[in-house]
Amino acid sequence: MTPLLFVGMIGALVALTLYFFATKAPILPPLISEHGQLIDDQIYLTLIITGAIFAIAQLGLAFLVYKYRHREGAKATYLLGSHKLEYTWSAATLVLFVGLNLMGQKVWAEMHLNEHPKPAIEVEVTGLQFKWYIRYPGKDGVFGRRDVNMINDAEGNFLGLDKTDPKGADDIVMGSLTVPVGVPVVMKIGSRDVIHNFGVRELRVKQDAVPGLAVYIPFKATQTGSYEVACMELCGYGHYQMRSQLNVVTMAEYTKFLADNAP
Amino acid sequence: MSDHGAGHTAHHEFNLKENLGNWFFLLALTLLEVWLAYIHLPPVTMLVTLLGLSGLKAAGIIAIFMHMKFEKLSFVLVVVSLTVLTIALLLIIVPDAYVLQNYRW
Amino acid sequence: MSEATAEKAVEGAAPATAAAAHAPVKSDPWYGGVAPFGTDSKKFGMWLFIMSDSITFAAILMAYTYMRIADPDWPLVFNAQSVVLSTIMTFVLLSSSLTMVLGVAAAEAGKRKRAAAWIFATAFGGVAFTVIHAWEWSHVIHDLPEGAMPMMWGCFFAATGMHMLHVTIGVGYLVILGLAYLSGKFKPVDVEVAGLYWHFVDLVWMFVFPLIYLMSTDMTKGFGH
Amino acid sequence: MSAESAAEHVHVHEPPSSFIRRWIFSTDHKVVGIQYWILALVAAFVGMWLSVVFRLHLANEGTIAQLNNQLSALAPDSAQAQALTEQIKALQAKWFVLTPEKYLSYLTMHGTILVFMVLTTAPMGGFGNYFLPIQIGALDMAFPRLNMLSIWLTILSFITLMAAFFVPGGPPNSGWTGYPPLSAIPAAQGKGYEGPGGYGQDLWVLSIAIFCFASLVGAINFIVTTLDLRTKGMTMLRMPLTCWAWFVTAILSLLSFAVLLVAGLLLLLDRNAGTSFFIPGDLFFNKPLVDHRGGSPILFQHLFWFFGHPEVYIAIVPGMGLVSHLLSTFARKPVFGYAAMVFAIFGIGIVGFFVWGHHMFQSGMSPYVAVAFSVMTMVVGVPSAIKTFNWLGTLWGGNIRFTSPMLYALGFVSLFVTGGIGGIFLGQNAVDIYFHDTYFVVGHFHLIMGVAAIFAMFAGTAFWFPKMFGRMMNEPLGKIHFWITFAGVNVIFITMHLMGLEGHPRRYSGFNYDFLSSNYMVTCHKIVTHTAILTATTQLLLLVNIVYSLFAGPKATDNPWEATSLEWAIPSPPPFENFKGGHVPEVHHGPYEFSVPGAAKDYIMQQEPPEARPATAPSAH
Repeated sequence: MTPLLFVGMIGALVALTLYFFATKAPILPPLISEHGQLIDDQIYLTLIITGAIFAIAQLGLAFLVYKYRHREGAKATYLLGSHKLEYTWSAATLVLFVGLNLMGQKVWAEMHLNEHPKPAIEVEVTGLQFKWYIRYPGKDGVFGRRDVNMINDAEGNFLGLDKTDPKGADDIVMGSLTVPVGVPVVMKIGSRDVIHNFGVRELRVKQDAVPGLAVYIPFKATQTGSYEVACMELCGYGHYQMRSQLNVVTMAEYTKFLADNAP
Repeated sequence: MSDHGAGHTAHHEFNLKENLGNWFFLLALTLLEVWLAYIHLPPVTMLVTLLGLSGLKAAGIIAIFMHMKFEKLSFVLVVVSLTVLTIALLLIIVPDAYVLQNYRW
Repeated sequence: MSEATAEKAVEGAAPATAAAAHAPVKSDPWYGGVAPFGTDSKKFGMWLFIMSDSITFAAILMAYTYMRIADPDWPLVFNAQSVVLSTIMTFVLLSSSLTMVLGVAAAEAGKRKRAAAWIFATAFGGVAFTVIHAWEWSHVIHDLPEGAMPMMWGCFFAATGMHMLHVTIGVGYLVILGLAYLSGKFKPVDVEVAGLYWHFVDLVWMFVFPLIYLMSTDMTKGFGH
Repeated sequence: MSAESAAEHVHVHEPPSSFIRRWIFSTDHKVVGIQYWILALVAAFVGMWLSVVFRLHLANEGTIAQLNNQLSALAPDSAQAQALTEQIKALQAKWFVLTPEKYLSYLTMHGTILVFMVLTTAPMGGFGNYFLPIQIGALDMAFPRLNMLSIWLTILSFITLMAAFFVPGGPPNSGWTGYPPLSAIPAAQGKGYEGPGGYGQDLWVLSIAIFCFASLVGAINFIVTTLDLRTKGMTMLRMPLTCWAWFVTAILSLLSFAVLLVAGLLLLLDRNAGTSFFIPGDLFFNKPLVDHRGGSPILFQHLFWFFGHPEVYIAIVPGMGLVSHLLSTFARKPVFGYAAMVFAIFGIGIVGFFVWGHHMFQSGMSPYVAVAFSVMTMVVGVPSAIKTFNWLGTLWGGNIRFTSPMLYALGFVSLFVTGGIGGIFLGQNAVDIYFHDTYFVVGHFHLIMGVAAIFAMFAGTAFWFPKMFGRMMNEPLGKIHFWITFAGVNVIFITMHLMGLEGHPRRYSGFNYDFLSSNYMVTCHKIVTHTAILTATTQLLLLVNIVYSLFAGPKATDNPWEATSLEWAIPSPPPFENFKGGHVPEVHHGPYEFSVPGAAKDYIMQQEPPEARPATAPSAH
């Protein structure tokens, strides 16, 4: 009775899990970035491999439990192990896991190790409790000076822009991120208070905004539309409210957006 | 109830000369270190030299004052290598310090 | 499974360990019944504590190193006077290690009173170190600006404070040890174990002193404030 | 130490006559073990209760989100809309709607209590303290007084942690990882924060610092005991795998808690002494400005995870040892590849020290280092796979007895596989870009480090209860508890994996995003909550079973499971001195001599004379 129940339980576990993962295809939210394709490929590959491992290991367990259940007069085999088998499966898992990992390094290199594409649109993303502010360098392409002493939330100077700096005169600060489609963008991500995390599901981008540290993340959007930006790192009681928007627009709309919002 | 612990400690003769010598050795190295502070060395050279000298001093203390040279080799290897390896592991955070240096917000 | 396959499986099985081929040898220190390292359990325990504690200190010093690398404009805050002072402190600590060694030797030779005297001398060295250090601290604290302290001083207080905590605990330990050993409650091995701790405190200072003081000294500043 | 050779050294102490010295401030490792076990049991129920409370909150938030979605589709002043608004208000007024601060506080306390007070104490301090000395043939731990110190420091640590509920400001809300600056600056913690405070966070740090010290003391004790106090014939390779697991766990604790102590200490200094290790300059919360500068939040993460990753193994490795032991005992078969199992435990322990960075791929740390950490993480998969394969190998050709401890152990294997597979995703730095800090992570670590380790504790309780208390536990109750819990946790945490695939972020107390308030997500949340309540309630069965069996369970024989290790060679419950008169038998056999061909019965206990094992049988140890 018990072994049968166990087999049933494991069978249900495997069947239901595989069913839910398989029928949710495409499993991930729609993809809107170029590098995201590599991430998705890696996820799907991992999913297939691990799915197979999962099914084989669980069903193997269930099979063994059922096959070798206690029966009257049965006797266990005195079996100490097998070096040959152990070496084989150790080597196999090593090659499989490390190989799988190395396959994913391409996209990592693209995002973090390689030179970022140039020319690219540079934006500065600042997290604060519990909002995101995005700064565009404006026409001159240079960000103006910031000073923490000049921060004044009441006047809307959330980032502490130095109004006297001529380079900053044309800077645009927005509550959401608007980028043109098909053009490389480099975000400079940082924070004003605690650690936040700039995450856009569809973009396959997620990066901690660490106070005191600037992290540069490149991406190239491939589809226009509006997407949600979530904070993915616990940043205080309002963590769950810290939402913003990513608008991917055509180049023409982007130019218009910059012109409309220019100070 | 430590009395059902190990049998006996490996006994060794106390050697006054050796211990005094070690003390002088440690003092001399200390003075050498202080002298190094007076002549100006580039920071990295200074750091490496100081750490090397301190390592020597530590070895003197461990081997003679702490009687490590009278312990079994297996014991020495286990204690020292495990500690040194774990401390060395902490060095992985050094590249991060350079990241912080180069990418200030 | 039939009898035949069972036997086959057994034959195919490799011996599980090297030990399988040879039965355990009774004279092997790892056979059981004796401490394999031939070290007293208490000493072994103290060594393990020292391993862990040295990692604690290493982590503090590593945090300091990290801060230092991250900040290219690290201030060189100490002057010649601080170096002289800390050199004296080093001398005191090193000498107290020597007295501790003598104490351990006297204890092992069974000279109870002499051992206790050396132990108290060691504790006195510890007290002297703490007093000089506390004097230095009070000056530093006095000169600190209002509010949060500069990073250099944070590192200074964390590293030397942790060390001073160890010295203070060590002094208490030594006093208890001296009294208990004098009254016959403790054995020579207990003195040796305490000695290990004390030498370790000394050893840590051998890293704190150059890394905190000597690496942050500007000798051109000379004496005085 | 065997009786023959060292009889003159054996001091058999009488048990202390006073109740307090015997059962409360006791140096007896068995009492300390039971104290740890009770502490873990209490802490587990507190932690579980917190999780039920915030799961209820999430289900309720989900309902509200769904109603809000319906509401937005209606005309604002229609009758329907008004009814809906009323309904939402009524729901919000219910007691289990937490404020966001409370939600995060409960979350933080849930994590801290379970990780430190349950997963770290029960397998190691509980079962380890009780059974390590007996299994290796010692009369007590090497340092009984330090052992007592260790449990009482742990209790002090637990009380300190609990005190956080009662101080102004309540428990901390920066998560069990306590990342600064959120945890370092009181002003970051709450809405409308005024003045100093955040005592909850201070107590949290203090509690962890005390816990570090308690664990260090315990670890020293375990290592010395394992190496020095083995009885004659108990060579290292004749120790049961449980002892190996405790040994490796102790080494991990010894080397990793030291670093957590530093993280806690520096955080405490940052909070109270004006240093700035983890606080960078130019932070703005409100005027006046934070005047700390120069620190790095990432440094804290490094120090924390340097401990944090080995901690995962501190929680799970004792479980692995126990499960290997149980699979062998109940399959009536030697462990498949005993030496490989030992190497795998060591391998997991060693490699586990090289992988802490995989918690920090998106933290802004050096991306080159991330690649190294990622590759090492995959390497951990190898010893884990060896363990899994060898467990299956142990079952192969066995004669499996389905007792409740065996069921828990089988459940552990299944959960270990399911949970471990999530690790293959999360360990890849590239894939982690998507999965970082989603429910996928929550599902993964709950399965492998939380529930799997807890199943090992269930197994340990069911297996050793007869020895500890002299009475058998109730089998049907145990089995029912197993089936419901096993099914429940799989539903809960696999659903979380599915939510993670959609990108649901962790630690959200509300559904302020469109994709979070979708029907799919809300339904998932409700499934998780309902299953969690069912599963949590089922744990009462365990409690009932324990209490009932303690008083009314059938009396246990010395060796009810027909196992081989030394604890089954002594009466149940064991006498004060473990082995009658302090005479520890000499060991002549390996730990897993089951079904030896030609032997009289299907198991040979370790202390049986050498002749018990036919010379013709293939040699094991």
